[in-house]
Amino acid sequence: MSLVFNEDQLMLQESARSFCREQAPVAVLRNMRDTKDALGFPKSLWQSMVDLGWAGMAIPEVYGGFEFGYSGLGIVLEETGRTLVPTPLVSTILLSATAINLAGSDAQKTTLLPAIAAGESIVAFALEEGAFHNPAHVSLSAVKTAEGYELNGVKKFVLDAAAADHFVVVARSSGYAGDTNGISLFLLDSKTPGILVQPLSMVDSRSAANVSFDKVNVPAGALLGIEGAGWPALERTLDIGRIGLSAEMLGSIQEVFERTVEYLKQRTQFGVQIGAFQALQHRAALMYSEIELCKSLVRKALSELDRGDDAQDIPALASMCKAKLCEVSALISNEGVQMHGGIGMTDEFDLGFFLKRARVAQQMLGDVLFHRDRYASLRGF
Amino acid sequence: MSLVFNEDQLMLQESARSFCREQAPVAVLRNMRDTKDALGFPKSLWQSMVDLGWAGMAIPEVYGGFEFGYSGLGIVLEETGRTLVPTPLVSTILLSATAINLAGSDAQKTTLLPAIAAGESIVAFALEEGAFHNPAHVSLSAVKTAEGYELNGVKKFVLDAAAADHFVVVARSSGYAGDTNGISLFLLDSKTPGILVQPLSMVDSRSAANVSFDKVNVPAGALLGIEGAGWPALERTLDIGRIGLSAEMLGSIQEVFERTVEYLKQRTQFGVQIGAFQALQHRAALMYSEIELCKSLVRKALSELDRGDDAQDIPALASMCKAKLCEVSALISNEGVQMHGGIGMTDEFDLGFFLKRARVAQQMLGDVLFHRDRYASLRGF
Amino acid sequence: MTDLDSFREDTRAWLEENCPASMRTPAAEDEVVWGGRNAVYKHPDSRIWLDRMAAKGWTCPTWPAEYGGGGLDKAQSLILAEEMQRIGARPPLMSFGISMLGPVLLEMATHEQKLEHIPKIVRGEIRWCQGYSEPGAGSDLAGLGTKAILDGDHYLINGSKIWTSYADKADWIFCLVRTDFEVPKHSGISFILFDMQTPGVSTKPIKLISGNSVFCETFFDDVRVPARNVIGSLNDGWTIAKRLLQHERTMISGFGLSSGRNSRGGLGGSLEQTAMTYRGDTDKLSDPVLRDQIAQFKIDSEAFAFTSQRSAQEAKLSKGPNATSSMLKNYGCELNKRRFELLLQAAGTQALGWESLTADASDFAPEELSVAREWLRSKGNSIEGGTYEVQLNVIAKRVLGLPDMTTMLVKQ
Amino acid sequence: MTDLDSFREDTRAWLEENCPASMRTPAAEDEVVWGGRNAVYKHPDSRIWLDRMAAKGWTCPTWPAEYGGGGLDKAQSLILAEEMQRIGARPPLMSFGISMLGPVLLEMATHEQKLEHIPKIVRGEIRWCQGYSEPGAGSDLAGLGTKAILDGDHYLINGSKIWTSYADKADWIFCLVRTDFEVPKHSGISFILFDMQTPGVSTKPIKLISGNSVFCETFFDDVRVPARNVIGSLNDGWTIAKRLLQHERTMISGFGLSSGRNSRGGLGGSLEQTAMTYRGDTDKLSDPVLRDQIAQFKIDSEAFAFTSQRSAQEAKLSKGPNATSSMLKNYGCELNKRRFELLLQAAGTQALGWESLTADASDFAPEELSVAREWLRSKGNSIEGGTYEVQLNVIAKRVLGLPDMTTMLVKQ
Repeated sequence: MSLVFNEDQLMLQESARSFCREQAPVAVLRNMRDTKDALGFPKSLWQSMVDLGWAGMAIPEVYGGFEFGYSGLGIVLEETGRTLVPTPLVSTILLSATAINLAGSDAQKTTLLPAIAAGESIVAFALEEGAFHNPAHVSLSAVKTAEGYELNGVKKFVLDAAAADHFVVVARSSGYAGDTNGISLFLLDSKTPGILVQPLSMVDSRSAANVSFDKVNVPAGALLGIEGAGWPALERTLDIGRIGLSAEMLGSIQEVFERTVEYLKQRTQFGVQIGAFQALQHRAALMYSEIELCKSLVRKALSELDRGDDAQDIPALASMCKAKLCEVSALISNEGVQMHGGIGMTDEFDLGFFLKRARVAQQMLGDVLFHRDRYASLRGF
Repeated sequence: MSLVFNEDQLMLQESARSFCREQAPVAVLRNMRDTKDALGFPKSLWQSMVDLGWAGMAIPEVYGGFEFGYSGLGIVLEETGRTLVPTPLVSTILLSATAINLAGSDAQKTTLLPAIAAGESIVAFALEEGAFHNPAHVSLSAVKTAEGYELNGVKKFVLDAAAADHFVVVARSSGYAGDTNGISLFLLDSKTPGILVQPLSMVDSRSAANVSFDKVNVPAGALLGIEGAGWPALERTLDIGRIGLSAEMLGSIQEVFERTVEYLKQRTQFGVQIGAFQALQHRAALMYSEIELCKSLVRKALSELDRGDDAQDIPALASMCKAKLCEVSALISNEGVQMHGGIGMTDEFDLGFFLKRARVAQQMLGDVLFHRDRYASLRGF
Repeated sequence: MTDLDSFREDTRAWLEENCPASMRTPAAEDEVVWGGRNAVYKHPDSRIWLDRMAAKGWTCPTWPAEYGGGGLDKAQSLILAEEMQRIGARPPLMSFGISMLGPVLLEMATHEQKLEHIPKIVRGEIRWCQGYSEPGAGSDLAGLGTKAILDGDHYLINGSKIWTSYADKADWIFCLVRTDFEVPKHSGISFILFDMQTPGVSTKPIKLISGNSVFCETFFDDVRVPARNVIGSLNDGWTIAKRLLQHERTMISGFGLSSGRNSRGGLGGSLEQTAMTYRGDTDKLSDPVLRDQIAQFKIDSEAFAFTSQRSAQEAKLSKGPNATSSMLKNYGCELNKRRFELLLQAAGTQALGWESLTADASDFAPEELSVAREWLRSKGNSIEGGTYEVQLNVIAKRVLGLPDMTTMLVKQ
Repeated sequence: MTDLDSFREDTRAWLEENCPASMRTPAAEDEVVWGGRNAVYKHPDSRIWLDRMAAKGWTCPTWPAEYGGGGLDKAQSLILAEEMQRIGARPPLMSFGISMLGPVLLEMATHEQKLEHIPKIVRGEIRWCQGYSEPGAGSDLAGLGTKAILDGDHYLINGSKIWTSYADKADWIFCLVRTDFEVPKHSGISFILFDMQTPGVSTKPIKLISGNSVFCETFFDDVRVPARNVIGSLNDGWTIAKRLLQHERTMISGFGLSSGRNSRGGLGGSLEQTAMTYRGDTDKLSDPVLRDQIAQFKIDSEAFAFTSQRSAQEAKLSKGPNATSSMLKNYGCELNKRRFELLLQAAGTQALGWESLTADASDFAPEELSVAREWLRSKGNSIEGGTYEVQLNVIAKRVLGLPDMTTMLVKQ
């Protein structure tokens, strides 16, 4: 299996990089923050990305996608990570579209996937209920009614909820928090009565919300997959999300590292470029080494995903990616600020945005300890 | 409470240092190893130390000791750590004498403590039963008989067993491995029938043995303290052992560090002293900082021990010492070899002895993970 | 009864009578009294408390009574501190005048200079800021370019400073300026004091990644300062600057000292309590690896506190700050940074809020928000007051005696 | 059926017929075949296996058939490796001739030189050692002082080398010597080959902290070597040396590659299995913090293996070793060191034995003893073949393009 990009992939990388540098530099996120934009991403910018095919990259052709594969989507995510572009790529494309594609009926797919690929629909993924990623620990209840189900409970930290026209909701139809049995997925209109979206202001200036479900009645057709058996699709969805998020983190990490190395070459102190100081050189060399490992993991996981039904070891690869990327993301974001000195501490400089985003991305979909623990279990120890 | 040495302590440090440098350099341990000495320490050397009062330093005056306090004993241990002197200080003085003093009857104390202080008796401490320190996990059984007790079981990694005339044995008189209730201490003659000492060859070239007890019958008077209630005395004994061992480790750490800094100043490469290379400088500075913390912990714990009945927080201090010293000992022993380059890898050079001793000392009486876990429990989390 | 016993008795009685009950609780961040011409007393009692303490000179207990200080000896000042701690009394005044400038003035200034400045520091009448770093200079402090040119009995000062803490709120500045341009860079620097209201002085706050702006850029445009405001010998300012940096390091290393305590960090309880609370644990923290990391952190914090004690004891024996100040500064800062990283892990996404959008803080509690802000702020600890890297250089060279490659380079 | 398919079929059949059953198991350390004049074949079948493979040139599958190699292309050699792996066949021959000298000779030597040396490497007839480091030189390889002075058609060589692996068992040496004393140190070095039986060559094993002696000091006292034994241009040996060091790094980084596998490290099972066995655990390792550390180690090992693959794929695209070799060498070595430290933790005091004193190894099992020895040996990984520090310098300067302070110094 190839871990280096082919011609097509190199072209995609090149075009995504130019697009992000030119159309979506860090200034875009800064502006969203400073204007306290409610949506969370610039609509026209997202439409341009949709026009480039980014929304449909991993959606099957029959549902309006382009089937360019997860490697392609990963390349795009890496580039958006380099300039911290706020997009619904994680919420809608990586998580919700994947869940619909894996678990949905043909009708559900036909209704939503083409709309997603065309940029007409934003679907938020409502999973977490506490301050830590804990997918089996769902307790939002789905109780069967005459017409369908009634949902009651609260979801926290739901990405892009403000912009969403639909939600994928992870609910419990039987059993107790912690059980993997009894988890059901629902796909519902965000305007369904009883849903209250309470926006959050997070350090990374991306859009998230707490969403409460108070006697929310949905028809039987809102069920995504089989009642009580949502776990396998949820797990795979999350693994794809973790790998994609790792790709985004990889982009941010590389950007911070490259900016830092550049700064080491330019900045002089005591009459020499600070990059000539061996202690900084060695720290830079160690960071470089760790980043090379991150690259390999992300590429390996993405290309494994693209083998479709032959894909192997996805859960372990996803946990390896997320664990390692969390670790290196913490390292690089801290070293980036430290090596830049005072200027890195100023809001005027972009570095702080990367530091803030790093910690949110580290928590999202499981932190380093969660994934090392999961990896150890998957490897039988 | 003073964390700096007073005049008396400085004099003791000075005299202990000269003695070890002159009478007991690393060459002594090397010679023990190369001649495969069965006893584990040079008898005449030990007698010289006894003559200096080292054996009686922490033994009450009424039992023939000098009551110079644990700070004094710690100073001596630190200096023996600097040249890796093989002595029964840990086995006999720190552990066995302490246990006898804490738990023994007046008769037991009168019989053995003066003999220990005079260098006439070596008492080994038989505790461990597996490859990891686990003091509550005792299963060597002590069953009551008409005349006293019968002991059955195996003790591993017993220090100075070959030279010992007596053993303190940690046994289980009721309950199960893991219970702190039901642990009893015994003090018995090493010649008691049924005891088999099987010497071990360890990487640190110090004396240790596996000792099996096969239907070993001891009189009721061999019981040290109250049957089944040995845990508190055992815990305090071990904590004193851990603090004293930390002092020894502190000496070794400082010695390796100082030799390494000296080497950095002497060795030239590419036309400059390698100590001028900033990456090595920073690593040395970080090591220095960690060693300063180690010093403070060890001194704090030793002087707290010397407050006798007023002593506070000893268990936590013991675990802090051992945890931190294990961590820093690993760091310094590895960096010492790395910074010395090829010469550090040769047996002819002393550094390897420190590396080997470091790992054995790290395991002894609980490794870093054991003590961080214990510390967290003691601090209520 | 010894003299000290009776001093303790008197002090206790005086505090009992004079320390308002409201001043016996920890001060919220916005209640801290910094003094100065535009002093803010959010709590009215804090003014009373300051005035009473200042009248006795107890804002600066060990400074000479001649200059308004308390005139206490070491033992007495310890008793005062203990007695204040006993009732939980707040420090009446926080100021760079007390922690940094004052000790240096007492050591290096003339009698007249002391008479002019010290009493106002003691009474909190003048708030000081520090003009050291310059844009582009960073760790290379001695490479400063702010010029002071003698013009009669005044200096004409031109240039700019950066990272001046609270320059926009300060009344006076203590400042490093270049007074000789012909000599090696460390040799031509002078240490000078002037009023921030002097024409030509302007300030501009710097917004930090934490959203706060405690630092400023400060600009000097033909600022006229009396020549008698130079402290110490002309062109010998570097000596004073180094002395003052030692005091600053000692102050900053205090971050680490308090980082082991339970009361800091925004979230009510200790680090381990926070981790347990957010996980719903009661006896034992359920994440064993985080538990190990917190244990390691706390052990280091306790060991660091013992080391600070030991260092203070050693300094007392040898008189004056000792070689460990660089090590303490660095370790303290790293501990503080570690603490906040662990707090983020302890509280998960709840520690990643930027502001509350709800009236009842049902999204993020104020303590949670302050964790995020203080976490970001903590990243500066290892940059300000001599960077992490510079401190390691100092340890390597001054403490360990390793050879200096930069000197070899500069010699080129 | 494609050509490659039929090649695979033929290869499989040939191996089936020619690889003795005993050669389809992992070789114990003392069963590895190093070849040479005094070759030791502890297992008699290993000689048969070597001869058969050498006859086909498959000890060096991709080397030209003209010099005795297998003449296979990349794809074919991959198939051969896969087919050997499929049946668990041992490598028939280990040698520095194959892994280090051969590739350089093929690239830089004359036809005559290749004809003289390559076939003997392929057949394992000559065992080679490497004469690079010198006492006192360490990382400063180019500062070497061994002299070669031309005397007619011979060089007269005087000096000494250190860290020569297996010099006491080797037949020939490839050696760096100084042939020009008037030029900067990198410029006057030549790369020369000679027989270790030449009069004036002597060796002395160095005992290591692990108790083993794989390295020697090697002394040259008026050793006469034919001038035609110089490889490449006279005084241009540094170019060859650097090339060869890249091959060495690639070989050493293999330590890390195998460190993720289950079969290495002395104790039968994997690292995690060992930790569980010694604790009596069945499903899950009971020490959660050690479990986390092992997970971190294994993730890094797997990521490292993917990185080696990716680097090989990139090298294939760009032809020739690439910039990552320093990084792979270092990371691989650090992984190996971490692995052994974790093994010590996994097995506690049972991994700290030096030798067994009992007939039945009831004190320490042989696997336990080998953990301790290999742990000690692993400390050398980051010293040999270019130290950890030198590799980081190389990454910083060559890969990241950071400026070189030592050059500034040397320019003085």
